[in-house]
Amino acid sequence: MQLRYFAWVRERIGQDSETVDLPGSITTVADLLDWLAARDEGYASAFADREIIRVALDQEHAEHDAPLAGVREAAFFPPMTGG
Amino acid sequence: MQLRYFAWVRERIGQDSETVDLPGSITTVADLLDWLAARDEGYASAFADREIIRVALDQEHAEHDAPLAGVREAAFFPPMTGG
Amino acid sequence: MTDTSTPSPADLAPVEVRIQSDDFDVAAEIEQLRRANPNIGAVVTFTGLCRDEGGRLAALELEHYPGMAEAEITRIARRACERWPLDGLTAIHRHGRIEPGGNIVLVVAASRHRRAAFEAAEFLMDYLKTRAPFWKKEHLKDGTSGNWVDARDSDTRDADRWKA
Amino acid sequence: MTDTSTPSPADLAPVEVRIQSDDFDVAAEIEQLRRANPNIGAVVTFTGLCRDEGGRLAALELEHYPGMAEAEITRIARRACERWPLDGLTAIHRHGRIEPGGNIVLVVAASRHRRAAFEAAEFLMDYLKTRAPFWKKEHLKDGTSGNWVDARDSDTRDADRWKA
Repeated sequence: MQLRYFAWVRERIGQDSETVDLPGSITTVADLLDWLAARDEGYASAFADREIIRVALDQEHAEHDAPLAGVREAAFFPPMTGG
Repeated sequence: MQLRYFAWVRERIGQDSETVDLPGSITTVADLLDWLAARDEGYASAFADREIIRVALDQEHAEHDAPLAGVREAAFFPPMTGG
Repeated sequence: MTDTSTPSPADLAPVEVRIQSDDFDVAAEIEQLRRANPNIGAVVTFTGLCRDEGGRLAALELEHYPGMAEAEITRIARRACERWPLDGLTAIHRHGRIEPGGNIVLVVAASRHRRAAFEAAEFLMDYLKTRAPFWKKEHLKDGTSGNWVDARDSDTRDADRWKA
Repeated sequence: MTDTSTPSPADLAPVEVRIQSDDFDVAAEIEQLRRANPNIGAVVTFTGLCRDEGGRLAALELEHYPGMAEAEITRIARRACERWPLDGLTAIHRHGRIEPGGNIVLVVAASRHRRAAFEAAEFLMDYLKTRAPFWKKEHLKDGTSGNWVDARDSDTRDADRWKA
């Protein structure tokens, strides 16, 4: 699965994208966030305030309980401030 | 007093302005409308549907019961359709 | 808006009102408000155009009450400036003969905040529709001089929305 | 709006969405919608500008999610076209470095009716603020790279107004 990071999530993780092979136990967005946050301090800091993290699956907004089956690209970012 | 007419009020009366000397008995807008409507068929037709006629006294919107004391210019016209 | 403080006249946004037969230039009017204030975050414009009414209409003829037209729109614009935190408010209304596709009226509202700019522009248009002394007569393509356009009840309802 | 009929896709207004680093021209965008339809009576534009924040700000840097930004704004614009009787709807959002006074976002809504044009433009802006994947970082005049701009609760409330 392709992962993409934006704004301060990207800065804290230190890269804007990566490709990962997910263990079979990771079935929802929340699972994926837990799995990533356990990786190192950068990820932990990016996802420390889990509530605030917004998610898009294949470029559409999704909730943290959304399933990952069939998803090619998941993106994580802070609340948007465009406009 | 200077009187001014606009749109179909002007067309029915046949002129866009005139100066009148009002009898002392004419003290409100409604009195003035009655007095004008009694003049001839044109005025009668202009002011037939009295309810719909809008009034401005010295270039500010006014109601039909407004007093005429001190007024220099009174204008009569249909509901506005600008914008 | 729930702003309870009444700003002093000196704090109020500059109001520009013009009644003219000449056309106007939306971009130039926006630019003028922007140049005057580097802290504007939002500019809303409304342009009212002459519709072709399904191809029937040759032109509209706009009659107005000189003097009162400018005074009344200025009164409405000042009220908008008291009600919303604006940085500038411009209203231009044309008179005379206007053909389909032509400009009739322009409102430009500038503010730090987008809600204020939207609401002030809509308020000004709603009141202008029902209170500014202009009247439209239709000239049709078949050569007849059509009717005076009737005022619409929906315009009165739109204006009544703003009564607090 | 209390319109209960759902227009078929073919009846819906043309939607134009662009994500670009280049500046845009409000007058040209208005002109494009006008030319396409001679029965437009009302055009509302919203321009969002970079404020100077009391002189502190050197520039904003706008990051976006390419692909999703265009897709999401298009989804919001299509929803606006289903909800209001529009004749055209354009949204342009810039990315990259933007200095105070510069343009950030433009919405143009055209309709037969002014209420529809106002409401659609405001709806599109409210949803764009909370759903379009853009993020602003401040660069300050004192040379420091400032913070990422925080999302505002008032923007979420503004968007929530439109939930029927």
